[in-house]
Amino acid sequence: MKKEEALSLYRKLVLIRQAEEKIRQEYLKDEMKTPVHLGIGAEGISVGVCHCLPAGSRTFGTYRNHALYLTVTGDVDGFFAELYGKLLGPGKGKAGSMHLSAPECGLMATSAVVGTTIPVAVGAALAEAYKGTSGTVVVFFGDGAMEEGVFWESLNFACLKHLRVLFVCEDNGLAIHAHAGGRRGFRSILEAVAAFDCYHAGGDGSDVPAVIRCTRRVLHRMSEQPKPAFLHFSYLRFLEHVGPKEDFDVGYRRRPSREESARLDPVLRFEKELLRIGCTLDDLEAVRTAVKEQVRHGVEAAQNAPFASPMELYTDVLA
Amino acid sequence: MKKEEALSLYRKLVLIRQAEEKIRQEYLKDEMKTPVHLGIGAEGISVGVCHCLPAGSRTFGTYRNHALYLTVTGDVDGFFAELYGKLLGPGKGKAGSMHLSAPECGLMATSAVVGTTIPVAVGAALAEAYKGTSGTVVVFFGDGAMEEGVFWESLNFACLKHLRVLFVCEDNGLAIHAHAGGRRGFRSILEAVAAFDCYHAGGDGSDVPAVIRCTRRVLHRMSEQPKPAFLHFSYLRFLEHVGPKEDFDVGYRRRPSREESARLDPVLRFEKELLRIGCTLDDLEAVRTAVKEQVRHGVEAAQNAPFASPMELYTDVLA
Amino acid sequence: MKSLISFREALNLALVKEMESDPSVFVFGLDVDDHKSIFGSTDGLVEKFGGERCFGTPLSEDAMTGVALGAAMSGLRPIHVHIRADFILLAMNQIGNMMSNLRYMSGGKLTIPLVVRAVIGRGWGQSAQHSKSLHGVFAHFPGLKVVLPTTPQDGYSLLRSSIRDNNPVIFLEHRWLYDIVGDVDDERVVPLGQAAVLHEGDAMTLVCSSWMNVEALKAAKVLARRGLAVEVVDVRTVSPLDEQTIVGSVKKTRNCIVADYDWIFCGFGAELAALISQRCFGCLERPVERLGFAPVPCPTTRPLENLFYPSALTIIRAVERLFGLEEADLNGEPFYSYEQRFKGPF
Amino acid sequence: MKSLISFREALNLALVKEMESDPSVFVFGLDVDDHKSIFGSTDGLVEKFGGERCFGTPLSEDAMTGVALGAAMSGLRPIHVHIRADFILLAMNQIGNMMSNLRYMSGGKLTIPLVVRAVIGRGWGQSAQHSKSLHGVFAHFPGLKVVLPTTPQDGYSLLRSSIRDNNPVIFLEHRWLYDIVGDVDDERVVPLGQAAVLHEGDAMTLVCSSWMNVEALKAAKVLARRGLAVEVVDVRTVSPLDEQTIVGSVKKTRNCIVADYDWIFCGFGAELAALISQRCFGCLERPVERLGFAPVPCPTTRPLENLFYPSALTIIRAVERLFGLEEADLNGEPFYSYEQRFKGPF
Ligand SMILES: Cc1ncc(C[n+]2csc(CCOP(=O)(O)OP(=O)(O)O)c2C)c(N)n1
Ligand SMILES: Cc1ncc(C[n+]2csc(CCOP(=O)(O)OP(=O)(O)O)c2C)c(N)n1
Ligand SMILES: [Mg+2]
Ligand SMILES: [Mg+2]
Repeated sequence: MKKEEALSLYRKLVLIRQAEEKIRQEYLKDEMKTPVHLGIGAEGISVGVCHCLPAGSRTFGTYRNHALYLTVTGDVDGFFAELYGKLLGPGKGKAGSMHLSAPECGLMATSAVVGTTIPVAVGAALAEAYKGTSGTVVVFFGDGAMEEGVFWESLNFACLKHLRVLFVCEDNGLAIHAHAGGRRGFRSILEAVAAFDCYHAGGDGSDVPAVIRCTRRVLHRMSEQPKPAFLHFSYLRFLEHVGPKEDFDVGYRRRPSREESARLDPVLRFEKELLRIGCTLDDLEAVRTAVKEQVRHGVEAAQNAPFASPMELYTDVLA
Repeated sequence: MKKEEALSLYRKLVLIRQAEEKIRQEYLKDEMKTPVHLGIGAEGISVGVCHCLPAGSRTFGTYRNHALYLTVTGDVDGFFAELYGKLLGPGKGKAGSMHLSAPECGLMATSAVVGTTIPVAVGAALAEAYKGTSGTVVVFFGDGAMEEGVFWESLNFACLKHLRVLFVCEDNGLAIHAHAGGRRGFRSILEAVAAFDCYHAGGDGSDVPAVIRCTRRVLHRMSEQPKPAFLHFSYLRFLEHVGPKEDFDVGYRRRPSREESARLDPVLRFEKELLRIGCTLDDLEAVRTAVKEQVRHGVEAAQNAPFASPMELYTDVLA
Repeated sequence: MKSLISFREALNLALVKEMESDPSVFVFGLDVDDHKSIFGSTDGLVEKFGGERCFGTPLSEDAMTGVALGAAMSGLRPIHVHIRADFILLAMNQIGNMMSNLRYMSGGKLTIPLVVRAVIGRGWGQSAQHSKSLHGVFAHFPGLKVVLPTTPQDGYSLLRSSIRDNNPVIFLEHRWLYDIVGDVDDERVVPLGQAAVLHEGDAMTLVCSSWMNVEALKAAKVLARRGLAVEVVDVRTVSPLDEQTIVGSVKKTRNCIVADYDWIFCGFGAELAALISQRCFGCLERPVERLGFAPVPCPTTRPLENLFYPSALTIIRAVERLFGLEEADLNGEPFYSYEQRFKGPF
Repeated sequence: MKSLISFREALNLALVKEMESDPSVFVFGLDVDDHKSIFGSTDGLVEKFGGERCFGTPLSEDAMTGVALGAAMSGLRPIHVHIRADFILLAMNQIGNMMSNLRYMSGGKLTIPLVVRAVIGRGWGQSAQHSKSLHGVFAHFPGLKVVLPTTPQDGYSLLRSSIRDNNPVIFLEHRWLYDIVGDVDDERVVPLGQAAVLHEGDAMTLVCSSWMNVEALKAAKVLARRGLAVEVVDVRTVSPLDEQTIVGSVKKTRNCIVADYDWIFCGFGAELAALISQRCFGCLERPVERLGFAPVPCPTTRPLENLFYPSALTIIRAVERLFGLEEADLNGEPFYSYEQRFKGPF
């Protein structure tokens, strides 16, 4: 990976991380009146996968969508405006954290009901095939979503129709506080989908270069013979399911060791990679400083921005 | 197989076949005002599977349930009474052909919405585990039901909980007129479920002894280590999806050859087996004659039976 | 061009016209492409427009509804077909949590032009699982439109309007209407949101949905012979609802029976009765009466099924009761009969 | 025994009592067994009764609802819990096509004693996908019972009655009620199907569901200061509905506002208004007024959310409007405020 490319990836990772760390700081002031599902630990997956996508690709996600939104849009101001419920947010404050979208950037929808954007993404991929365009559609979802029937229905249909859709499973082994072992009646995720007519791959979602290699490989195969692909990336959810805090001490899981934390932190890990390919500590510091200012500005602007007027309650229902 | 056992199986097969052939004769008189999904060609699966079940087992099925109902209950009079919409039917005429049940015989429910009894059967199996009883629960469903998300949710949960439930897929390769190839995004049914933590087996559903062997094998394994089992049996649907007629000439599939028909007719095929193990043509004829009288009686009794009184409209809604 | 065609042909014609004029329109769903073609309504579409624009699907109502939504968000105009409205219960999550909300949550950026067609109504012993209408349930969710055509002309015109509408539209077709024949002017546009007065009268307004209009028209004829002129108002669109036409009629007649093709409790009939009671308060000579399904699951056997569904006779008896009239002897009156026209197996 | 406990504790106590007295009662659903224990309502059940009688599940609402049904048909009394009623839309097929019908289709042979518990109501920016009530939708299907408790006593007593009921019961709990504290007599039985008069008055009846009762009681206090005595009737059970208590109150007060915690159109509010308009025809001084959610998806941002939900203030203004009174100056009036009591993140 070239330095420039790597630094631009780093910038995205840092932006997401700092934005979410800022939320952690600000959240307890009770001004962001929206549930926040933070993705600290998961940033590498959105950043890595989206890095590989051809222009014009479209994405779908879940309520745990901050990383995806910031990766795809880079729109810090809009992001915070929505979290603060302000008119200038992408959903005018109607959406909140769980429903961020930016159709103009290809981020079509995210949803707070688990699994629900999966078939919608497949429909978007069907539209590409229908129109004879060859845009790629990507849908990100948690491991828990695979337990919903709609996942299997969607996978089946996409495979049947050879659609150009990437199913990206962000596997933290948890659904809220429930471990995978208490939810899965199958041996492993990749084995469970193995009989479906799509490409399969997976790896460590904390390792950005690995995510990129893996995604590139399946995208290449998809371009040779269109078929869906199923990507499985594991990661550690560093924080509680929803909210700004850690929760290693409440009893359902143990705190990772220092080494584990370092290995599973996609930002720290990518910093090592950056240094390995010749970036300097100053390079990294420069990125962090620039992002910090961006985030500070976003929060401040959002805090000072106006709410939607009462009449906005009634708009945007029907076209 | 002993002669006696074989003849009792034969009696069931013949009962189902003759009952359905009788429906075919009578149906166009428009007195049975209920949609009939005939199972001619499928009899071997219900008869074979149910033959292996320990006493106290419970079953669930679909709208294509005549074979199952007659196998489990032997109740010809109730069967026809329900088809004619009469009070003495198991559902007082409220159920009709698509919803036959006989909880007192363990046939808990059948349903006209595809896939819907699958989770209910799993719930019944959960109840066995909960109560510490070890009854087996069997759910019969068509191949189309596997496309419904609820199948996967149910399979996953049953495997997770190691429930004693038998999933029996009656695969005629058709969902109404849609062929499997236009509906399945996976390689084969048994491969698609292979990663789930259950026993898997399958075979030719037209071959009763084979169905029995296969079922016995998985039941044996289930008794050694409780887990669900998935059984896959293929068969030929000789008639149209719903209604009394053949439909090989309407264009979506070809008529089977004489040899295919003979091979895929579970009754004819089992007759050969009977002769092989020493039954005489007279033995078979005797069964057929007795059954014929039973069916004639059932139809006549049903035709002459009373309908439910108007007040019955309002009963049985709430307990 | 005007022609005398059946409701099923009218639906088919609407599909053909829209598919001809707009390549983004396509039809999909279980069995839309087989030789039975959803009781004939999708007949010939595969031949005319190819398998990409008319195709069957796996049995996956939930995902297929999401697929329709995703395609609609991508600039297409999908028409997703269910041979029975009951099966839409499998897709309520996509409908009530996604389809109805995504535009709002995107701050108006997403547009969702799609139609969910489904068949409702009696058939051949349809039973509790093949007999729901659900229009009140759908209409309860802001963000959806709900249409119930009655005449072949409305079947045609409202389906075209629904396809052209830029919102999710649930379009419910009564099975018995399929065989009804009527004049259809293929240039006639009927916008969503307008009720129609099918029969004029000044004694009583019957506000009806779907098949209940057919029964009401028959009742109107019978009652006319006794000098009672009842007005039949076909709501046509449940949401948005044409309050003005409905309220206008009731203000004129000062009497109202709501005859909805659904269960009464918490249904569309309740909405109509509540609305009319409020808006016509002081004008009403007597309370608004509601007719609908019996408050039980639909039984299969014909004698009970006949009691389950309201009919022209139910309406006539209700009118007589409300006006304190003696029950007319209607033996020998030729009511719409199922028996002669409709056969099994479905 | 009487004690002063919160609604969440009351629910928990009801579960404990029923699980103690009947080994066939069990609780399952997503997150019932974790440390957050459905906002505390399932707290301690695993410890007390073991993981077989209180367990989490995969994310599979449709199948888990079928599992509850199958277990109920097998002689158990499952309680299936959803942390949000919105997710039940995934299970509407099992609810509306199976659970509500199986007894009928079996000719009365099957009995289906189960409870579906779900949380409704405002939280911390719950949005369009975490804010539905759906009680009118459920109540529309014959064969289901629907319960919406308001007070801790009713949370306790009605949950016990629901568990003991031999039918499928949908039991909906408002999120804000969880923190409300009240006297609970653990021997008090409240059967399903009885409304309660929470506050007596003769000027106007407010018929309310769930949280709207809290708002109505506040409104009643404020209005009392102006000499207006409004009666607050808590429906408690949507289906079966206690028509007698409701109608009796309105006949007395001759004025009625229906304040339902749901959308108005085709909802339970419509049923109440239709019913009252019919049964109290001639007694009403003015039309029945309906209050409920704004006819839009629920927005996330607080200022719009405050407009989306009806409140004590909405009720007061409606009463003033109906009686032609001037708007009281309510600045400084301490209304129930969210801001001080409820925090994120959920
Ligand atoms: C259909 C549905 N059921 C339940 C919930 C409640 N819920 C919210 S997040 C969640 C866990 C989902 O886990 P997973 O898909 O792995 O995503 P993660 O939160 O781990 O990113 C649950 C159960 C929901 N939002 N939607
Ligand atoms: C959920 C649902 N969707 C659609 C239908 C309409 N339908 C009835 S039978 C059937 C085909 C089912 O095929 P399969 O499960 O293979 O059973 P088979 O009829 O072949 O026995 C369909 C689509 C239905 N009854 N239920
Ligand atoms: Mg997870
Ligand atoms: Mg089949």
